[in-house]
Amino acid sequence: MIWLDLMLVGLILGLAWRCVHAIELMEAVVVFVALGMLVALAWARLQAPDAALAEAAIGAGLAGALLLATLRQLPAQAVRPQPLHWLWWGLWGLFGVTLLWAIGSILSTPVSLMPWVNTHLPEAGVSHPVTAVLLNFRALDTALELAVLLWAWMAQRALGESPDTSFHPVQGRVLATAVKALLPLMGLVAVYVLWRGSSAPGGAFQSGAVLAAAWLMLWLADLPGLDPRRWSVRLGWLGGVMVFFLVGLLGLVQGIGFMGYRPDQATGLILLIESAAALSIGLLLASMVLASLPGIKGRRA
Amino acid sequence: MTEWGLAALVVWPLLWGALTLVMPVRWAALPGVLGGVFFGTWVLTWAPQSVALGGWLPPLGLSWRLDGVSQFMIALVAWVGGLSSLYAWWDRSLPSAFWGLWLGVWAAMNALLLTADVFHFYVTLELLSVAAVALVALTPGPAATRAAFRYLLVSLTGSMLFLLGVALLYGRYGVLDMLLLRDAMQGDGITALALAVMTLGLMAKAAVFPLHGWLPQAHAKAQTVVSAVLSALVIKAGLYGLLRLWLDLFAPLTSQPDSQAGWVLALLGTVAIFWGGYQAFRTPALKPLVAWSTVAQVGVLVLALALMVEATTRDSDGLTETLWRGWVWLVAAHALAKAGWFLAAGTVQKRAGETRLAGLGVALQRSPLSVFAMALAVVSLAGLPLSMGFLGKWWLLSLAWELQAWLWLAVSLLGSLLTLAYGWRVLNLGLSTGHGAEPLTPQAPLQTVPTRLDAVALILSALSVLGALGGYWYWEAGA
Amino acid sequence: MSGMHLFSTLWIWPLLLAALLALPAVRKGSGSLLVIALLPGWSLWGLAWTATPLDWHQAWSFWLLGAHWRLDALSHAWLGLTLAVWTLAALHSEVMVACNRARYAVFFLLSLSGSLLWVLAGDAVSFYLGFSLMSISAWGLVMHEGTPKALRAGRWYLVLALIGELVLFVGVVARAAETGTLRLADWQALPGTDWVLLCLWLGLAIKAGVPLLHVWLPLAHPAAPVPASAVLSGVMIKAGVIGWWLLLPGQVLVETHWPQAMLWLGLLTMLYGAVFGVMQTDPKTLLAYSSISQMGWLIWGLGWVWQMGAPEVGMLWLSAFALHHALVKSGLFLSVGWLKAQSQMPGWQRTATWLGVGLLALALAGVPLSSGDWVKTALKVQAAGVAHQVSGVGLWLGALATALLMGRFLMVLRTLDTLRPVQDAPDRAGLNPWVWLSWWLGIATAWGWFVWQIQAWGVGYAPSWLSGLTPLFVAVLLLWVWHRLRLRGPAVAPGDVLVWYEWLWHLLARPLHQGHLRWHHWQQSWPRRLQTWYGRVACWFSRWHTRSAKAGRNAQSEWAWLMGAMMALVLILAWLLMSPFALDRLTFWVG
Amino acid sequence: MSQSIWPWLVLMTSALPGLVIFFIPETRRTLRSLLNVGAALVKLQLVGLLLLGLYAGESYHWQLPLLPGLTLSLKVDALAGLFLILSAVLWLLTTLYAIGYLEHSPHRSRFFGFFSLCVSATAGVAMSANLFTFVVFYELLTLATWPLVVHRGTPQALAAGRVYLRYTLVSGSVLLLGAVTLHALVGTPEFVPGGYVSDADVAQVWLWAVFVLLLIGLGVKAALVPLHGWLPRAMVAPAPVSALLHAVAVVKAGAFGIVRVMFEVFGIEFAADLGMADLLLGLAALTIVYGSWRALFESDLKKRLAFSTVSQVSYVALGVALAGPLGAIGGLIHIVHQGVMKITLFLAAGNYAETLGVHKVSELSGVGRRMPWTTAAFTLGALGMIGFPPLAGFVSKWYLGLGAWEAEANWVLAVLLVSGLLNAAYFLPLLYRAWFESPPAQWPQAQRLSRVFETHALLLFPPLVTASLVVLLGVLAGLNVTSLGWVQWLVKREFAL
Amino acid sequence: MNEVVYLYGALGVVLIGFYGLARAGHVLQQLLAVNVMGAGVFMLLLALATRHTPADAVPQALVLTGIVVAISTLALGLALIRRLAVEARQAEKRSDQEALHD
Repeated sequence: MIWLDLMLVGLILGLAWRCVHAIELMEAVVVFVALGMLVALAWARLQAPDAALAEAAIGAGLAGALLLATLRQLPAQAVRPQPLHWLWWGLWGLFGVTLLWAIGSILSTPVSLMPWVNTHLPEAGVSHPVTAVLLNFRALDTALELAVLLWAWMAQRALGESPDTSFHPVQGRVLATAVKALLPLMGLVAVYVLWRGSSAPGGAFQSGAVLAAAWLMLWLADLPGLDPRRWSVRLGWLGGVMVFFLVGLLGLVQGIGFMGYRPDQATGLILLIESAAALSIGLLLASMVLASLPGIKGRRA
Repeated sequence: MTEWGLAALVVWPLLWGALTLVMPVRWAALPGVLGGVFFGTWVLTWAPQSVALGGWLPPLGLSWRLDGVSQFMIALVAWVGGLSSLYAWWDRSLPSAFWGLWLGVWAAMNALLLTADVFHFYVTLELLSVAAVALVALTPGPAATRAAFRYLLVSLTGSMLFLLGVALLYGRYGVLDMLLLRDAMQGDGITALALAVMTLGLMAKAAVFPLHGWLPQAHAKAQTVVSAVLSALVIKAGLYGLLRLWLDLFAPLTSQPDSQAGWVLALLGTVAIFWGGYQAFRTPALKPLVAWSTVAQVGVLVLALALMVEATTRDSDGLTETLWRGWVWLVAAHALAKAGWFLAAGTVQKRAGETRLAGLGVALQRSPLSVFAMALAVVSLAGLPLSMGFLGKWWLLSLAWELQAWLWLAVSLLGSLLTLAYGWRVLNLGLSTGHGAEPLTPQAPLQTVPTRLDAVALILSALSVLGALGGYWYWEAGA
Repeated sequence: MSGMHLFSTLWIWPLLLAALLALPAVRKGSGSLLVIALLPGWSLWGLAWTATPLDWHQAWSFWLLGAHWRLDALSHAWLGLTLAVWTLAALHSEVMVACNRARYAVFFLLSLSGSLLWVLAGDAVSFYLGFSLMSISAWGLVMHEGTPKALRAGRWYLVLALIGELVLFVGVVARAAETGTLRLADWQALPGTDWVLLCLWLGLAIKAGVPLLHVWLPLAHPAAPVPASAVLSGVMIKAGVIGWWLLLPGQVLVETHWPQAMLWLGLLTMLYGAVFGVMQTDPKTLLAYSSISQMGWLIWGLGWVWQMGAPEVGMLWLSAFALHHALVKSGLFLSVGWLKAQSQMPGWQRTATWLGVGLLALALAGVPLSSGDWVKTALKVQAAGVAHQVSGVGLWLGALATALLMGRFLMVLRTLDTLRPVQDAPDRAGLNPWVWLSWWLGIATAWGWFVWQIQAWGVGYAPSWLSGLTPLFVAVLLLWVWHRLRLRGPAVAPGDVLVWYEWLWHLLARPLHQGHLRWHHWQQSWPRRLQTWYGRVACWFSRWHTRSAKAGRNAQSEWAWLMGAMMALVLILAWLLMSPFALDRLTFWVG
Repeated sequence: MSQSIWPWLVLMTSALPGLVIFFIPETRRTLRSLLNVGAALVKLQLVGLLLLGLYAGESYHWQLPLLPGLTLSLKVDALAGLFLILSAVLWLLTTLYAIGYLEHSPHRSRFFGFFSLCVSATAGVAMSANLFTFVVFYELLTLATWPLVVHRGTPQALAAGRVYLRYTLVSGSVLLLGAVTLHALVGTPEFVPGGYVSDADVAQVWLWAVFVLLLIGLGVKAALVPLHGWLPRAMVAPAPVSALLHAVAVVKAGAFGIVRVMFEVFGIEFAADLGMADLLLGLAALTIVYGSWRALFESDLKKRLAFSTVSQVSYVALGVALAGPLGAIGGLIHIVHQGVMKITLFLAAGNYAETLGVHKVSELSGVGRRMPWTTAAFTLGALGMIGFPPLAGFVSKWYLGLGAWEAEANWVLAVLLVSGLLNAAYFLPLLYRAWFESPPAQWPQAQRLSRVFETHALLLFPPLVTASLVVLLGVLAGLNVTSLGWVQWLVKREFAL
Repeated sequence: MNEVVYLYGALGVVLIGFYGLARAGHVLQQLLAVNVMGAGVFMLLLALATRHTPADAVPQALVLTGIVVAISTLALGLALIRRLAVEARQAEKRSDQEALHD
């Protein structure tokens, strides 16, 4: 199997090189999306299916959508690469060698937090260690990461971008019908992924990605769903962060401490958080993509 | 009870900031700011402590650590932030999106100052960067956008470097908690590399020379109040990180008696002092001048850090009370003074409808409060008595003296003089009547800007001066 | 007794009057003010006769550095001398000073105050104060007429007076520090360091007209208004010698070379004044040289007094000589004023004036039965025992010199006769007989005073016919011969060596001034040169800026640098952190 | 040590009015003047009371700890009292003068505000009880005077301000460096007669380093050659500023600092042992002669006076450096005497400029006729400077001379002599011009400021008062209540005689 | 043993990200380069996690967090790039109009 890994890594390196070395932006973006897929594959090989799923959905999928949408709004412009001095290459090489040499020293250092995770997994309310770490042991990380997403969206709005739901690029009864038929299925998938996250790879991020896709489809089919003027949508943006922190404060009330759950309630609370988080992530990601679409820009301009 | 307070430090501004999306903005902002100030002040009364979040003790869980440094820094954020908010409240030209972003910055700062986990530190840095970049971009126009993008890119690069360091550390020690890391720390190559990489990451965020290129544009183009909080507070996050890394987390490595990396920091600080000062002296516009001054002042703080590192190599006490108190005092002096200066500069520019110094003469003369605020700010930044900056400089010079570090001692003195030189450029204009050789350029009619804006700037600057009277309380409070 | 308590305030009265001159009303009557200023002085002088022995003392602790006043027999004599000369001058000022009378009065009063002050002073600081006040204010009198000649005279007077002042100050301070007291009585008894004494001597020597330091005299006297010349010659130059007496430790100088040096110096001065005096053509200049010559007698006398070691009596004799000279010389100076106005006089008055001049000249030349002969004879008799270093021949030569000068003076006056009345003699000068009479009164005093003095002191007087008349005859003979042969004496500009001084000054002043200019230029230019240097650096910088700005037209170029810097710094930091011993400790280069 | 509120009050009597004045509208002339003069009177009274108290043996001490081991400490001792009373008296007079001088000029509130702050800083310098506090107020003084120097705002004024700042701020840094170094070596205890350095176990080279740093720091304000360059250039300031700057505030702060450092930091005997006193003596002598020399060649009246200040202020340093009680008396007393004399000269020069537009020496011809009173005051000031008895300057020179003998530095007497000559050489021609030359047909810029007096009454009386002080301080020097008595008393304490 | 490949590969990706940042000729490409660098760092974390069996969950959680953070910043960066483009267009239009007026 080492050949497969080598090939994969080789491909990844090649694509990465291609991406930063591309002369045309389009090529760079496409290669970047492809790189995301390959990286996801590699992570799957690295026994990290959660990360792989998230990378595939978010890192490759949604990022690709955002990039392509942006690219269309940029004037056709050739990349003018910066020539680099040989000294720079020397430094680069030295830097690389140092990094490689340093990492070489810890190749076989068997340190990890896994024993701790395993010890406390029973109290965590979920059986999937990654979810336990994300939503219990290091819950604040996740909460703030949701905040980062929310604030990125806030920033995007501050830049004057907002999903314009009055404009629909693709319309048609067939599509609407198809979407209507597909939507419950996607919802089901999202719920499943979420649910599964407590015991196996999957969870709020992946589920959120699915939801984002669903919302985008809703929009494509000219169905009501993402109007930012709607309170439900706005509340949906904040939902993840709000619920997360309110539950965190609940821990304080219960005397377990900030961001803590009583073991018996842990499962339920985590599920609650994950649901809210998935909804928020889905809504935010979909809104981001939607807000970045070129048609709107073009029409406004 | 204090755990509630600690949680509130992060949760309160964050939640109200989020709520600005669904509420009338000012309704959400007001409680957010007031609460922020309240909790940020209250924090001074709490005992230093560690809190394991969710009851999960490190290394498994995250923990917060409230010690003297973070206590005072949080209070500083609260006060400078609170007063800047007052300015923002009265500044009619500010877009309402400011408030949500600003509360995000506030929450991120508090979280960053509290955390004792290297990865969580990265997350808070990112939250901070995202909100701060968006704040810069609040100003319309390509210049601001370009500045914001550059800021974002440098910031992201810095974050990535920091994360690389975190990865290396985790790979080497298998823990993320700072205290545990410190205890486990070995003086081997990978640790050194991790420190180097993380240092560079934070330097990029703190605009330490030579990674300062983004700052003058970003801070000069931003809205007045944004410049103030960015210069006064946000870059301090990076510097705080440097303090934590060099004097706490990696202390076993850096404080070895034969450690010699400190002088690189000192050198960078020195170059920053001179380069920033030189640029501030020759830049033609007011806000860039103030922004370049920040580059120079960051240099001073880095130089101070280097000296502190050196001090820890000399005796085994580590980060002593005197050391961190002095440094935080310097930070506070700079934060207050710089906020005051930026607010005053912005107000004057607004009044003049003009940014070039040469065109500001009349506006300066019509804004005595602002000129006074700038004067006080310069006094404090340059370390003239009797200001916070002066006590800070006294501390710095004493430290340099104890280390017999003559070169750096001279550098910090020269830095003060440079500060005075570029500060003089502004104040001189405020006193010039412009007969003869250097006529004041004919003015567009002055804009009406409420005087209370000048007053806020003056309060901040005055605090940076009068704060000196609290020096004894500050130094003795913990001793 | 009230006089005893008030005598120390005597000098304040003229000052008050001077202050009163600030009032325009008073300014008009400034002439009479001068006389009024002297009245308290005269009354005190008279009052002092009632006290025997006269020894009044008073101390003012509040004053300056603590003042001490005294009036004893000696100072009483000086007081009389002072008052007499000043009174004559005051009276004549009324008729012989025309313009700027108020200003003249101010300086007159100040100077008068100063001379009263030093007469009464019992401590060094008060003496110094009075001396300075007198001599500096006299500058206003010297340059009063404002002509270029007067200005030149005033400048030289002031320069020398100031140098004298300051040298004296140094001497006084050092002496005060040395002795720890300011009382003049103590100073006279305590030995001192040579350079300190020399400072004191030098400071006063300028006033006393010692050769080479005398240059101001021949300039100032002719330039000043006539009454002012009278005061200069009558009082001020005496202050130098009396100052020596007061400030130098006469009682302990016996063993030193000081007395001997003074004796020879005296002789030298006598002859010096005469030699250069006869070469003059202006009567007042000539009189000035005569004063120098006469000061030689005083200097010689002081040397003798010091040599005696018990000087009080000798000093009285010296004072008598001083008084004689003061009266006669001021009379002579005033006579020049009268003679200038003779064209306005009736015939008898003109004759009487010439008679007065003759009497004065004879008295000065020391004709037997005159005051001049009396004091000189007495001095010689008194000195006979100790003054063997300077032989009688010397003194005889001195007397000859005086006689020659007087003869020459009369000859020069004759040429003055042909002059038109000068501007500064107002019409009424000849018409004020009271002032003229006062002049005659002065002459009478000079002649009558010694008779009375002989009785008062109870010393005998044998007119020295031979030694008194021979110089006179020789002088007349010489002058006659000279006149007959129509010899043109070498003419020397007033102030003789002054020419050399001025030449020296120009020699020095040019390079000094140029040096200063060069220094000044250098001083002014170095900031500019610094600026050019700075400018060059700044220029270089800005060129660099523009170049980098051009290069950075696409904002990305910076990133190559940035990433390079980052990697380099990471490498440096990591390397330094990893291998602390690989490099010598660079940190903190010192220490 | 018990806290006494008095020093603080002295500080505040000028600082608070100063701050208030900033906010008084430009047009409220009466209110501002009342406040100014009232504050000055209150301060004068306060200082007077303090002096009485001091004489009765009271001590006044006020402290505010700022850092551990670093205290803002104010103390009124005899030395402080000397400087305080000088500044209080001259402040009152100069304020009156300034009210008249600036009658119709703009920015008066700003001017008087900074003027008061400047006096406050001076009082702070006077009362500083340790080196740290001294540094603080010393720098504050720089900051408060700069706006005054550039008050007119013309390019020349701004340029002068730049030079002024360059010198003073750099020297401030050096002073700070010295203070920090000393702090690190022996801490920063209170000033104490006899000094606190001599007991410390510190290498001599360090003490020398500290001394040189402090000397450079103080020497700039005290205008020691070659650090004097700012002073003549700062002459573009309005007359009251120059007057105060030269007489009391800035140059005296430097001189006073030298006194404090020599007497109460190093201890004069210790300083003399190490040879520091000799260095200072040499510098002071050089400055005295050089300043006078330069004054000779200045054609601008105020500049000539400025160089005269350069020369005269060093008398203070000279007296101190003589390292004996008599010299000390001479130096200390000159703080007061030079102040009174120089302020007289500057106020008179201001009168000429304001009334007649006369700025150059060459334009002075005949001013004595046009403005006799002013010229009389000027004359007294000038004669005092030369050192004529019985004026104030004579007393200073006298004690300096005695001190020189006492210190066996007889060459100093020669310095005094040369300086006196040069002083006369640059002052007497002025007097001659003023009194004896005839006035021109038209003055450069004459204005009628008063119907009764030769100039505005507020311009006329302050110089007259100071001129009479010049006379009184000399004439009545023997009285215990005048400067000499006070200085003798304090020197006795300083030298523990 | 496989993780070694990924470990070194991850570092390679990081280095390529560095190179990309320095070389990039367009802001978008710079943003991509940072994200490439980010992918490398994430891969490094995950590869380090596999030294333990079963794979360490903590780095995986960190990477999940990191991915969301990365997409947030990417979105922000792209928004800024879009606005740059809009403003550039506006500026162009303005200068065109000015040219017409002139």
